[in-house]
Amino acid sequence: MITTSSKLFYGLGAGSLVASIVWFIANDGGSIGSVALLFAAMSLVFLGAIASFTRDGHVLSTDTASHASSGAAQRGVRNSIWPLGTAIAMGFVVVGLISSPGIFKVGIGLLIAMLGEWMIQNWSERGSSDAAYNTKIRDYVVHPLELPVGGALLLAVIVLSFSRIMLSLSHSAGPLVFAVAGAVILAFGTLVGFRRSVSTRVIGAICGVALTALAGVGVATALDGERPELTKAAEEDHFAHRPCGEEEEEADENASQSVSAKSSVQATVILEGGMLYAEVDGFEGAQQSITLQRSNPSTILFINRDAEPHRMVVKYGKVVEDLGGGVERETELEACTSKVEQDGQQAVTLTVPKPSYASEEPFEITVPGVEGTKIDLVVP
Amino acid sequence: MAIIERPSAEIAVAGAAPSGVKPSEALGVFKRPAASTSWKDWLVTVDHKKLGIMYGVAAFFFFIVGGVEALLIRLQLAGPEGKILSADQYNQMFTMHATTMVFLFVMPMVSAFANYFVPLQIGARDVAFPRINAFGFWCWLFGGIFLNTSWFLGGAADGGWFMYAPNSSTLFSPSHGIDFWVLGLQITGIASLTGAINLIVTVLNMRAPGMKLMRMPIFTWMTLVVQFLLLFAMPVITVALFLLSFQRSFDATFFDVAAGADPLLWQHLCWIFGHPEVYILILPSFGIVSEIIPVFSKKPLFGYPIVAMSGAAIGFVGWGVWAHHMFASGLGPVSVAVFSMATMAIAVPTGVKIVNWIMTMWGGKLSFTVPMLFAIGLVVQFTIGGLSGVTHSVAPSDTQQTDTYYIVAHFHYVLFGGAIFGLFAGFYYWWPKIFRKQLSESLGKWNFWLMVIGMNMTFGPMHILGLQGQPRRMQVWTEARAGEGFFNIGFWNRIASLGSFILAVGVLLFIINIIYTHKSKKVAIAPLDPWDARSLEWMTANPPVEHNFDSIPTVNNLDEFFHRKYAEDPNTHEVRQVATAEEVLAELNAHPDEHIHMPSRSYWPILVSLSLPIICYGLIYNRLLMGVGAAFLLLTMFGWAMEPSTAPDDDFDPPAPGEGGGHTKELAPLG
Amino acid sequence: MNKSPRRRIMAAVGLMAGLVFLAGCAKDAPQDTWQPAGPNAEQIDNLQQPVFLVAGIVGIIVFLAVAFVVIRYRDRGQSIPEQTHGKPALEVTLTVIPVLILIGVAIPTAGTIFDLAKTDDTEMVINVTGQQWWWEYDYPSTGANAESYGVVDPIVTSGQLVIPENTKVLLRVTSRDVIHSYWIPKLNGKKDGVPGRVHLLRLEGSKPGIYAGQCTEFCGLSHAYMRMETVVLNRADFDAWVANQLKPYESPAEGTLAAEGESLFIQQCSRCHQVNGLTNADGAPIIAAPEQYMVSGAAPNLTHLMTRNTFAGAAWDLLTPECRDDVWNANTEEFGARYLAGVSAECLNQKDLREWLRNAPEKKPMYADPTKLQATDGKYRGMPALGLTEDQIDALVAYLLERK
Amino acid sequence: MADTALAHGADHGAPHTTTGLSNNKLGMWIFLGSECLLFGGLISTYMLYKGRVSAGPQPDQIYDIPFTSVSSFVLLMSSLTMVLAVSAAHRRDDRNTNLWLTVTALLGATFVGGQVYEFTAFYREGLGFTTSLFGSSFYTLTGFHGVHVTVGIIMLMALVGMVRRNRIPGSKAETVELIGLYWHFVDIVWIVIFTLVYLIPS
Repeated sequence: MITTSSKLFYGLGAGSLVASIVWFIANDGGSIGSVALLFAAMSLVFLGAIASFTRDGHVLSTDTASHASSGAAQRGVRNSIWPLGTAIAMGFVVVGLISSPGIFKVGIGLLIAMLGEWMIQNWSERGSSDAAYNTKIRDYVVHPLELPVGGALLLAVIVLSFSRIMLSLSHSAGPLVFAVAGAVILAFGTLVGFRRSVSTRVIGAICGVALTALAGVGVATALDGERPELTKAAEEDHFAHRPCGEEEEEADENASQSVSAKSSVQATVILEGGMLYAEVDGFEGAQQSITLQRSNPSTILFINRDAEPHRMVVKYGKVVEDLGGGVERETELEACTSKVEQDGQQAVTLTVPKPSYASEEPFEITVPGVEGTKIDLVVP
Repeated sequence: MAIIERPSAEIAVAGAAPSGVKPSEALGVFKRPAASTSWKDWLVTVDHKKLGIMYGVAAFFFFIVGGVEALLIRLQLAGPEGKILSADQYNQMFTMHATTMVFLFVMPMVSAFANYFVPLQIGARDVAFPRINAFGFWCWLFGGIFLNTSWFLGGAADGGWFMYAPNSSTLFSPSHGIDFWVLGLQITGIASLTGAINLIVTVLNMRAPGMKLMRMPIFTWMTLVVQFLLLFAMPVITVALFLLSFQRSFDATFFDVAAGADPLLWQHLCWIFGHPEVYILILPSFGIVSEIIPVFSKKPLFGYPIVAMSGAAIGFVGWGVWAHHMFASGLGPVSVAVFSMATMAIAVPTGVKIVNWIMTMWGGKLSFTVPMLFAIGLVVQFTIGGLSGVTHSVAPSDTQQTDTYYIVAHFHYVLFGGAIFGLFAGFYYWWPKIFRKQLSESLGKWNFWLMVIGMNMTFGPMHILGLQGQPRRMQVWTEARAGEGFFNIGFWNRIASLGSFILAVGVLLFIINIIYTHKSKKVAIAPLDPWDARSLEWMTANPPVEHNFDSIPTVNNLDEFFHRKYAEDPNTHEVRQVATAEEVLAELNAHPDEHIHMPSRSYWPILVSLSLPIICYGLIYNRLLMGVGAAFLLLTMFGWAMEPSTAPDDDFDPPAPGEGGGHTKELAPLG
Repeated sequence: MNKSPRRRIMAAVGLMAGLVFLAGCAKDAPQDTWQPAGPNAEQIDNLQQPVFLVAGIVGIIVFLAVAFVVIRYRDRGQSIPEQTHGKPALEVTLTVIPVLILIGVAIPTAGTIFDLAKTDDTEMVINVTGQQWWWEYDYPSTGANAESYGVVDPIVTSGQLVIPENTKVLLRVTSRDVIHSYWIPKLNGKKDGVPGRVHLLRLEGSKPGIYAGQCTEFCGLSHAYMRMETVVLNRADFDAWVANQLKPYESPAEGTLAAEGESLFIQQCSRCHQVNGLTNADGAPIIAAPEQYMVSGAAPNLTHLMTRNTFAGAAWDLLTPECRDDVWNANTEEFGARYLAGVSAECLNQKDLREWLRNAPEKKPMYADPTKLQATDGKYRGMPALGLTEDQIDALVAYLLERK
Repeated sequence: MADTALAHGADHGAPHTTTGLSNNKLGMWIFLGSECLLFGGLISTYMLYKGRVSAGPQPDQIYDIPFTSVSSFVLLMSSLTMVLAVSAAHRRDDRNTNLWLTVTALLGATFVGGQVYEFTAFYREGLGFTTSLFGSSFYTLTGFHGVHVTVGIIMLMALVGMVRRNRIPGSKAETVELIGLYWHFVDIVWIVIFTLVYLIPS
């Protein structure tokens, strides 16, 4: 039904929508203004819908009979937690204003939710003299929002708390705790499933306590921080630069054997019997020189036939950056695989910015630890 | 008989409301929608026939959009160094022409026919999931509109409908066009997937008694095959589109060659979807033609089981030929050889169909009505398209032809000369069933001939253009390289452009025919069975009532309706009429079923699908808007989940004797 | 109504026949796929001609069948026919026939596929790299290239690929940005240049001449302007061409317009365009830095621009139409000499070259508007407008004319 | 979400169908068939790209197999509890139906919590969504699976609510069974992912 006040909202909403479109066209696709106006339109339509929904708050304006029976006059007012919720939300807002914008935003969201609930409850309590009926119509209106949002929040609390706890535990304790958590849930289910005498209330209480405990521990561990290894790993970022010398590193045992799935590489470099040679599509036989195009992302596959693990290193000159004020920084350009076990293979993709004849250092492919063998890289 | 479709006004909100409060008043505006004849009913309907009509109307609108795009392309190429469109606009134009014609015209037009006629042909009262059906339609429509709003928001997608990586990444296509394209296709993809599940379940599960699989009309058969193709093809393109949108929106590296990516991944995903898609477009038209040719030959379809099974075979083998789109993409010779052979293999079941259509007409009693003309047009033109297809299943030959106008000619013969001619045959054939009036035959013939001439003039010369080396997707051609002589590349380009406008006039005549038929007082209401048809959809009122059949027919034969009208002497094979269509229908309706419950209308399908474009606009412009859309989605899905598909039993009026379902006010609880 | 189906069928048959006939009519289309000029294209042609023939015959049989049915069985008031559902024997026969035809097509197809993929008889290897919207060719200085053909240093060129006559050349096709496709219809089918991958394409020309082609994989804005030509020279001419490409750089004489052009080139053009041998005032070689300005990280090498007949992705000729005809229509003996003569001042296509230098993006659609390059961090795709004055253009043209 | 046209006459309590399977169940099976292809596409992408690490860690440098094994086991156990829920629903035992549905949802939530932990840990160790092809395809594949589990949990929670309020249209046992089908499917997909992604060396 289109009520008086909803007309206003709908009208404004439609106006904003038109304005949004006009803005878009006028500003040649400029988005910010029109998105803002679109928001306004949506909010206004939403308000209009609420006004329609609640019939401007006049539940029974047309029903003279129920006015006469004064059902609506005797309000079945119930206890309400919404004023309290609103107060808490306001607290959040104030705290947020002082401390952090995050809390402020949470507060604003909470405030809107609480005021909305409060409003709907007020509306429902003017529905009739029958409290049960009023609850019913309240639920009818808010459940579609309350239940999914509540469910999503519940899920988020469990998932987030649990993952925070896991993050703070040590690497070895993690799986253990995880297993214990699963087992506890299962055991709880089995227990309750077979002992039918346990009352719903008790189960609910246990679940509530468990949930609160989980959330509490989650918050505590989140504040406490993640386990030291992780913070350290994040700081050091030890995968940012792959070592290109003879250093040992772990976990190369199965170095990317799937790379062979990649067909049509620029070249395949093979280390066999202490010699390095290349196979290049289109050229017959072993090559000691590879021609790559400048600025072209090129993939080179390395296959190690040697018993020892080795890595391939490609050196392709250096870049000089002008850092301003006459200061220059030279960076050696090199790319390398990680160490590859016997018969393992791994690819590197590199882009050579400058031609090889412009460089003083030779462009070449080598294997650290295997001397006297190399492949020349020609970049015309 | 009582057809009960509407809940009564007497029921309260699950329990007694206080006296004096009518629930309908207390609950605000969100009531379950009631039956009505106003435009609002079209928004909330779950009736497969109304949804079919809406699919058809909207798809035809997009046909005109795509057609205008095509005409602009031909205008640009009518002369050397065309100046009508800039390079950028041209690229958008051919991208959107293909996208519109494939995803927004042929596929939904097929959905239109399938929605309307599959339940009728198998003797069902609706599809298996009516609300999901409505949801699918709205998803498709909103997806299509969303896709086309890109024209006004900084330009449409410009990467070609195949959208090869890495040309589709933000580096090479910085406008939002491809974002709109990706997200729009995701939304319409939901429609295809839900539609596929819905129709498969309908066909498998809701057939009338005696309607064995091998008694189903071929159109239903082809629809079933196509829905299985969709079911398995849509998730593949969904994955590809997700990868692309993650790349464009969240900087994922899937197609970033500098990080080691392989651009052929996109091509494989695209064509694993794309090739079955070709059969998705053409098989329903094969189905339509297989309905029409027997009717106007007065003979059953020749080799019915072979036609049905060859459709299924095409569906299977169609999965093994995708790489024939990639013969020049650098596959190894072994793969090329294998896919080349598989492609030749698929020509066999396709050829079988053509043979069977001709054999159906052989020895028949042929009447050349407009639907029949379009059907024969399909047979001839599809043969040309099929044979040119065989020439590029020969992979070495294809390396000369691919990405030239020869391919454009080939697939327009298949898709325009085939699929669209089939759809037009369907329009003329089923128009009287849907809209009660028969389209004018004389205007229809003009329509047909202009389309035949226009189509062959447009796409015929493209064979020559392609063989003489004119590549596709060229914004301009130049006189300098058009060759010498009068019949050079320039000449054939001009002919093709001229033909395209003749074709457009042909399509325009169809629209004029519709207007004439429905505005003119001279055109009478069509008889119940104007074509002397053979299948169940004609055994209904004109147009069909909401519940389709007053009583569900029991099926004893292929071509059940024909067999109820005619009897064949077992010895002399003489066929004579034993009943008129009216008599058959009257007999069927003599003992109507009691208590037919039709699914109730619902707001939720349109509301849920409305949230999807909001989320997508949010993804492109503002993540906050995405949140709003997601909240809206959550809310509406909750509403949907809480709403029973059919208002429960005690919501219904007791049968009103003799009234047949009065116009009662309704109410069903929302929460 | 009686006549119409017959007319229609006649029209269809006539059209099909006409197609075949008229396809032969348009002679001299530069990219005609039915006029092979090398063994690879010939092999494809020998395979496809019979296939076209068979397809045509099958088509005509189908049309005749339809025509017959339509005329013979139209409704003349005959009684309703027998409701027959088919004849299994006939159906099987009509299924087996196409199967047999297709097997006949499939066997030679498979043979040709593997033949065309052979690489073990290669005599010369050339790298072909596509980018928006031109092709770069580099001749590696290894193996047979160096030993038999004198390519002792890598040669980098673009626009026109030059190959020796009757030589099995293997192209290693790749791309720097999006997917392109290399296609010289008279020499072989097409092969995509896919970034990150190397695809092999055989090319062999049996007669000296210029063979046109075009990029056939949609590659963005200027796809229509991405062309290429392959020039086949006899062995002696090819050796001369190689020697010329490896010739050291000569600066223009002091005080000439070309010398002015050289300094302008160093200021304006050498950021992206390499001219081998060009040096700074202090004698240090100038290395172009297209990787800083271009998305593809490359721009055509202009060292020997005027030995080529085309520019801007082979979209325009460097020769005036008359001079171009002289080269294109030269007979086999004279062709090499005329091609090697390069572009002289009289023959230079001043109009297109000057338009290009004046405002390249206006002539060929490119992403070169500096205000619209946020998505590429300010890098261009294609040549930007340099805002040169007419005098500067004069100087540049004079300089470029000496790049032979 | 169940949706049926009662199209075959008066007997709308158990609508007659041609195959004997209910429309909803047949629909769910067909939907899961389609889902197979979705995960097939994602798994193929991962298999193609898992070795392509031009920057950041390689798979076997960060995978924590013991942890993932435990979380896989937890998810497997949830299939067991789902079976118990379905069997309780067939016995028309609302209390235990709800109980086992809740336990299934909790186990699922634990799994998702584990996945959030795993993602965070990998991110800290240097594997971002945009770091390498391995990163992009790993997060996309496992993320899609995680979203499927989450959707399943939401369906389970909604189901608990609907069972409590008797809001399920049609047969309660069948609705539980339908969600169960979905849940088992998601579990099976995880077994495939766990094997192909984690166990088989890169």
